Amino acid sequence: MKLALTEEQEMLRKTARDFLADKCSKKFVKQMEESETGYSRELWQEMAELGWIGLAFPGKYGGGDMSFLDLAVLLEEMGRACLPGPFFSTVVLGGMSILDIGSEQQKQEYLPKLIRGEKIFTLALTEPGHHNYDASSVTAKATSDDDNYVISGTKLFIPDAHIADYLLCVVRTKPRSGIGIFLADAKGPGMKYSVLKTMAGDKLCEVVFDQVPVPRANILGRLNQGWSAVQKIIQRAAVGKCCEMVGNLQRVLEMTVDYAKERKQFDRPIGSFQVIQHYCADMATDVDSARFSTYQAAWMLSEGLPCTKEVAVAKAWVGEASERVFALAHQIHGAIGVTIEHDLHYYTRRAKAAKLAFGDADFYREVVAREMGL
Amino acid sequence: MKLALTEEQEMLRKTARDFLADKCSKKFVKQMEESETGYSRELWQEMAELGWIGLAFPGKYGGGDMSFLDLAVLLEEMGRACLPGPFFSTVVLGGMSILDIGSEQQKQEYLPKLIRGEKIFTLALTEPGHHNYDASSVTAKATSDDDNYVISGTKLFIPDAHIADYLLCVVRTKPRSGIGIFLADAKGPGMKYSVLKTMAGDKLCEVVFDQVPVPRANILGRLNQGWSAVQKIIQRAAVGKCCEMVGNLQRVLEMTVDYAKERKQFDRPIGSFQVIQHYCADMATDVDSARFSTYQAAWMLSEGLPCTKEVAVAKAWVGEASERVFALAHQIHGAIGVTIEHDLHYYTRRAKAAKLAFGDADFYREVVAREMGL
Amino acid sequence: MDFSFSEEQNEFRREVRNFLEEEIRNGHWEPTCDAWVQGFNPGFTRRVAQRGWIGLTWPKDYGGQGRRHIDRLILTEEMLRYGAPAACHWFGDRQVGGAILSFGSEELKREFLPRIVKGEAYFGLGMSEPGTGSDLASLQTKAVEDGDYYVINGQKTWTSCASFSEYFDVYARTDPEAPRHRGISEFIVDAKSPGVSRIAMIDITGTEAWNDVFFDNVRVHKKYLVGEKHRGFYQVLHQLDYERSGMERLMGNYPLFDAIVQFAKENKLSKEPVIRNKLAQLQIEFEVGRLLIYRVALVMEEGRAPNWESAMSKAYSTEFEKHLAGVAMDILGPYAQLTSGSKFVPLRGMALHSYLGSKGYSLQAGTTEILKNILATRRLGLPTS
Amino acid sequence: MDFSFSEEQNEFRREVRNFLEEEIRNGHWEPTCDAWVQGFNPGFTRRVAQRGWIGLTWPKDYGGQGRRHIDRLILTEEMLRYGAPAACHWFGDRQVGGAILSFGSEELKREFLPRIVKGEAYFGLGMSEPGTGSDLASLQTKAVEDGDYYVINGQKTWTSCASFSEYFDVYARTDPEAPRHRGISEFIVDAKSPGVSRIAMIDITGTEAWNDVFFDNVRVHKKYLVGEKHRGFYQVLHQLDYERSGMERLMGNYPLFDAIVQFAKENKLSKEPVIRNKLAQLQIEFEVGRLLIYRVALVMEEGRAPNWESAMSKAYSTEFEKHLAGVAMDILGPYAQLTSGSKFVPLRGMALHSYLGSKGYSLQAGTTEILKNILATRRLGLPTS
Repeated sequence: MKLALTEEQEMLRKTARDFLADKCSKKFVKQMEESETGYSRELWQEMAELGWIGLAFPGKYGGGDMSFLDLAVLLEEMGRACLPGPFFSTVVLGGMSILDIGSEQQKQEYLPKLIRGEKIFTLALTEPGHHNYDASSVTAKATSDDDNYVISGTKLFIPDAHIADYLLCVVRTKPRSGIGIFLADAKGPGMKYSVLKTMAGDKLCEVVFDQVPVPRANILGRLNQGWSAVQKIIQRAAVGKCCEMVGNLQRVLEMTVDYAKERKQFDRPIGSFQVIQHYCADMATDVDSARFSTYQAAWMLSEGLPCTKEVAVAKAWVGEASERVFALAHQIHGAIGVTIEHDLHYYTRRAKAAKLAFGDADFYREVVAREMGL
Repeated sequence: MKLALTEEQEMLRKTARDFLADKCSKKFVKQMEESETGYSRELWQEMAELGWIGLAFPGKYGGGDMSFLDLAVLLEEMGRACLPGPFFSTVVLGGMSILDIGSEQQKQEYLPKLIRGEKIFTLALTEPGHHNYDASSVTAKATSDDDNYVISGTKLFIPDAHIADYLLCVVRTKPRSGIGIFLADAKGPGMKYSVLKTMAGDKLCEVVFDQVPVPRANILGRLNQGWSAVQKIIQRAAVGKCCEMVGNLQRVLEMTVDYAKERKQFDRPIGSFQVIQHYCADMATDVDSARFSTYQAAWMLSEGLPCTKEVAVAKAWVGEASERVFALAHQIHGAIGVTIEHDLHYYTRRAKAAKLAFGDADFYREVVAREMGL
Repeated sequence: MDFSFSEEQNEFRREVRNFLEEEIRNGHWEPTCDAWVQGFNPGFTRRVAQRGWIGLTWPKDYGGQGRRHIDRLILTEEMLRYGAPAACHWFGDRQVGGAILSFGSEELKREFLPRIVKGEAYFGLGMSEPGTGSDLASLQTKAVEDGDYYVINGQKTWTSCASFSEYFDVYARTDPEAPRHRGISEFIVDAKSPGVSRIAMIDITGTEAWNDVFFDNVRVHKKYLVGEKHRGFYQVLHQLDYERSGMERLMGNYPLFDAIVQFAKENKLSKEPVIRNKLAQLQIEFEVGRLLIYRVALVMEEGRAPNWESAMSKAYSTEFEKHLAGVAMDILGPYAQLTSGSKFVPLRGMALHSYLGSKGYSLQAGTTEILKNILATRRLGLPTS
Repeated sequence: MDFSFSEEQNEFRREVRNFLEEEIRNGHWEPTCDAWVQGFNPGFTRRVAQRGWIGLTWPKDYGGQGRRHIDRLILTEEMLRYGAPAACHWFGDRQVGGAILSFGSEELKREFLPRIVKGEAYFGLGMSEPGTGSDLASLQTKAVEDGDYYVINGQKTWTSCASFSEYFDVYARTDPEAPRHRGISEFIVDAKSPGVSRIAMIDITGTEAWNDVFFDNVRVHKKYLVGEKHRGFYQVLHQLDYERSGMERLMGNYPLFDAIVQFAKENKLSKEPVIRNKLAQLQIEFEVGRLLIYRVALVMEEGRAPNWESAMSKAYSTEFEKHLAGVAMDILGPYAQLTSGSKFVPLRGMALHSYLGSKGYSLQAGTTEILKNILATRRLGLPTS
């Protein structure tokens, strides 16, 4: 047992932090929130060249041969910087899933382009009326038409679909129990996108599939039996969101403690008031525990160990810890923290969006309950 | 709208506080906890002579012609003093129920004896396996045997049954939907009592009814349709417990604030530390809100207004407010507060027992949900 | 003890409800969270004034109705329940009018009270400054005597409703040598005075929520000094107690409460025990908070200024508002993140607006920390640290 | 980063479990909450010692095993999981032995460590006094030099396990003139020394939980001074960090957790969504707390004394324990109030015992308030007030 990063990971963290401090100012984040695409093509290419996109993929596809745990370190730094763009969609939702369930041929076809930053991927899973991440809420369907399949239905809250080249579509392939995952050409006929307006300024889309043809060769994994693969994808995504949140939280703790040291009221720094001290102590406890539970789950995923419970513990805990941390961060920052002049709101909005994504605390408490045999 | 007590109620409160300060020391409370009967016959007679037992009964039965709201004031003072004994059982559970649903003949027979302190009453409602206060958990049954009924079954957590003269037994009179209330002679044949050992040192009993005969004349209210009367009894009991808890809480707030003013650490009173101040502020908020919600429900009961929601709000809120108040009271008192040398534990134990009685917060949240039309 | 309303009070409540429901039916506005402070609607304010519902408790001499504080509470409770756009008159009605009534000269009362009552004088508050925060006595804006005038220089911030305010209630230092609490005075400043300028600030919800207000050699006639010179700090504490005391602290986002309960019912989510439990808990907290606020009104009814009572009700209520917004977000799930105007946005974006907006509720008009300090020292008599 | 245990560690855990399960099978004792501090069982302590499981991390020179802190954590985790009666050796093993090892003379080490390891020397703590509370430096017990001896006078309180302790680790003032923190020294006092007397105190659970210990002209040879004279306060801070660091802060009432989950399953209560939700939340909090405590062990593994890390894990864990006891009480409903030995009592009264007992967990070994002060100043560098 060892709870510290390796030297290599520390180096990755430092490089990432420096790079993002340079390239991803809050001014840039604001621009991206207000832009149509939500990302910068130049920065995307730079990240590809740094090897970030390919970090956790095998060398034979052009990747860095590093692990999901290494990727977790990078995701934390991206959370710390509030990095906008399709990294999460392309790598965590798209690429890692193809690596997991794609055929060798599919991997050879898609992963190198992905890793080079040439193609953007995303996952089309949730639908209107979505309440929880269960198979029964998938109603978009693929019907067989000789050699090809035809997909119809509406997907909602699909990140970066408007700029994606490929969508991993989760669809119903049999009325009751059959779920399949198809890799659809995002620019093909029959697709309609609308970008939703969101709290975090990220680009979540409605995607309407109107009789979209997809060749049989684009089935990812096992037809009709895709749900267990989807569950794995959700797990990985949930942990990825936790990593981002840990980055959010760590930065907000630092900002808040700094502010408490500097800001004076009644002729003394507010951080010398015992109540403010205890607020900060509570924040630190939540941040550390969020980090440990997140990295435990990331490590287990990375090692290929079964970790349904650990993922659930992490996502349930980190989401609620995040609410507590932000409540206190805002309370300590006072009025300046609820203006857009101050950076705090970037974190508040992103952490909340991450909490809502890929399962909330009640959803994962139910998972834990099942794991406990309740 | 007026949230203060009347002058008459203030006088009652003062008389009660003085009397109990004199007669109900913590030493006395301890003796009663350790005694077999759990009460003092002399004190009981004195309370009868002061008119407390009959306070809220009509003058024509020998009562004081005051209201349930006046009784609430008295119950709060009893909570403040941790008064042991069968007052609650006899008056709130027994007498008020007879007044509510008894026939004129029954009232004339039983209430004067009750009011004079000659007879002790209690309610036999809950049973082993009891989880919630719903009709379906009543399984003890009364079967008709010519002119009389015969009761069989086991009742659990029956307060003061071992010293009672009469039991109001809630029994099943029809397999599905029939519930009846019978007034049984507690000293009659076929009854077995065991006094349970409880946290609060109050006397809760197991009562086994083995073919206990009860004359038809002792049916209280409408046969087979007793459940709505039972619900009213539960409501009144729940509010009565809230009154006691408010008395507990008010006293504990005062004790704790006093302690915080006197106790020094690091050369200053601990009550000058901001964190302790905020704990005390939170306690005061919980105590005031507990009082208002309790008296609102008590007033509505007193006025005969429908108050299912208000009772539920009070019992759910007071129970949880009480947990918070005691957590902080103990934290502020430090180690001395978890010894039996200090008085705090009398309150801790009683308030917790009151919280558990007549429905907990989840039970009443469900009631509120139904009232909201959820 | 009596938890009921009189027949007249019930009748008044019905009257207010009928009025508000008709406003909505007529399409004048729709229920909105925070409308008491962000809903600027001069027409609505005029119609409220026509009914005599501004300055309800003030003496008839000055255009008021001389009615009870409970009546005013009923009025504001219903305004908030329906999310009515009452921001134009809220500050004048709630506190500045009251300050003038308590401390102002007869001349000031005659000049302003009737106009506030008619819905013709909109007020903003000039208390906070960039550095002051909870430490109001540290304010730096200065007012220097110059003949019959004071000349005011400085900056105020977090001024709600400032962009359309016609007057500001300004606190400025009149004696720089005196101990901090003893050299501050209160003025009414016409917003059109030369040297007054404003810059809007956007808050985290995207709303233009406040202004910075700048005073550059603004000349104010001495007759606009409110109360005693140098006594402004004591007057502002009094005013803050009123600012904290109202139902807006509990019901600022009430339209969301209504809407999320309705949403849960319609989507059958209210049948899920965990969600039922949460909504019921909110209802319980709401009903308890309401009693704490009625207590404050009854204190005023007795002729006392509210004090720790409003500290308690405000600290309690702002927590309730945060809790409500948080639960609503949880129930809406991914939909919660959609902003007002987005396709698919539920409840017109009220949950998200309230979730973000409620972060500020426990800061304005006394942070929760200051309020608990007040409770500890003023109510419980604990020693100051 | 690595969240796994090595094969040896897993093997060790299995060995401990097998031992404990056999103990239970043989009827030596049954799992009990708080057994680490209230379960006095010399036979068990002897059997644990025979396996070499006391002083596990200490150097072999003094009878220890020189093993890693993680091994010790595994050991204590399993002891707590099974609610084993380890109170006889707990204090010597956890902290007094460590203090002697860190600060004591070679002679002291030779005299005590091997005996602790053999389960033959039971220790109690003589830190708190009636007036000290969190302000340990205010202690009044005095030790005055007299030739080769110190003469100790004073009273200690809240001494766990005192009724059967054979030695006390006593802190006394050796320089009444020095600043409070600088005139305190640490001594090992034989409980059989003339002038030592004890009075048992009953706690709110009805347990004989602590003793008052009185020192009336107790003569202690100078060789029983631990570490440097007058440096006792710094030594006690060090020791407190160890006292706070262990798994007993999270798992003191673990047998209740096991039992209430089992109870909920057997009674189908675990199918009720609100109860499922609560139990799952407890599990989550438990798993998170466990990581915070493993972090402390890893700090020790690196050769550092735990510091704010144990302040964090202890403050967190005692809240967990209270939460667990509260949920268990809620689930048991009216049955929760039955005391151990009553007819119908569920789970052998563990819920009630823990509910009442857990009120003290956040007070002993540093109140939660002190721990948060430590976190704020030592970890976050906030200025002391």
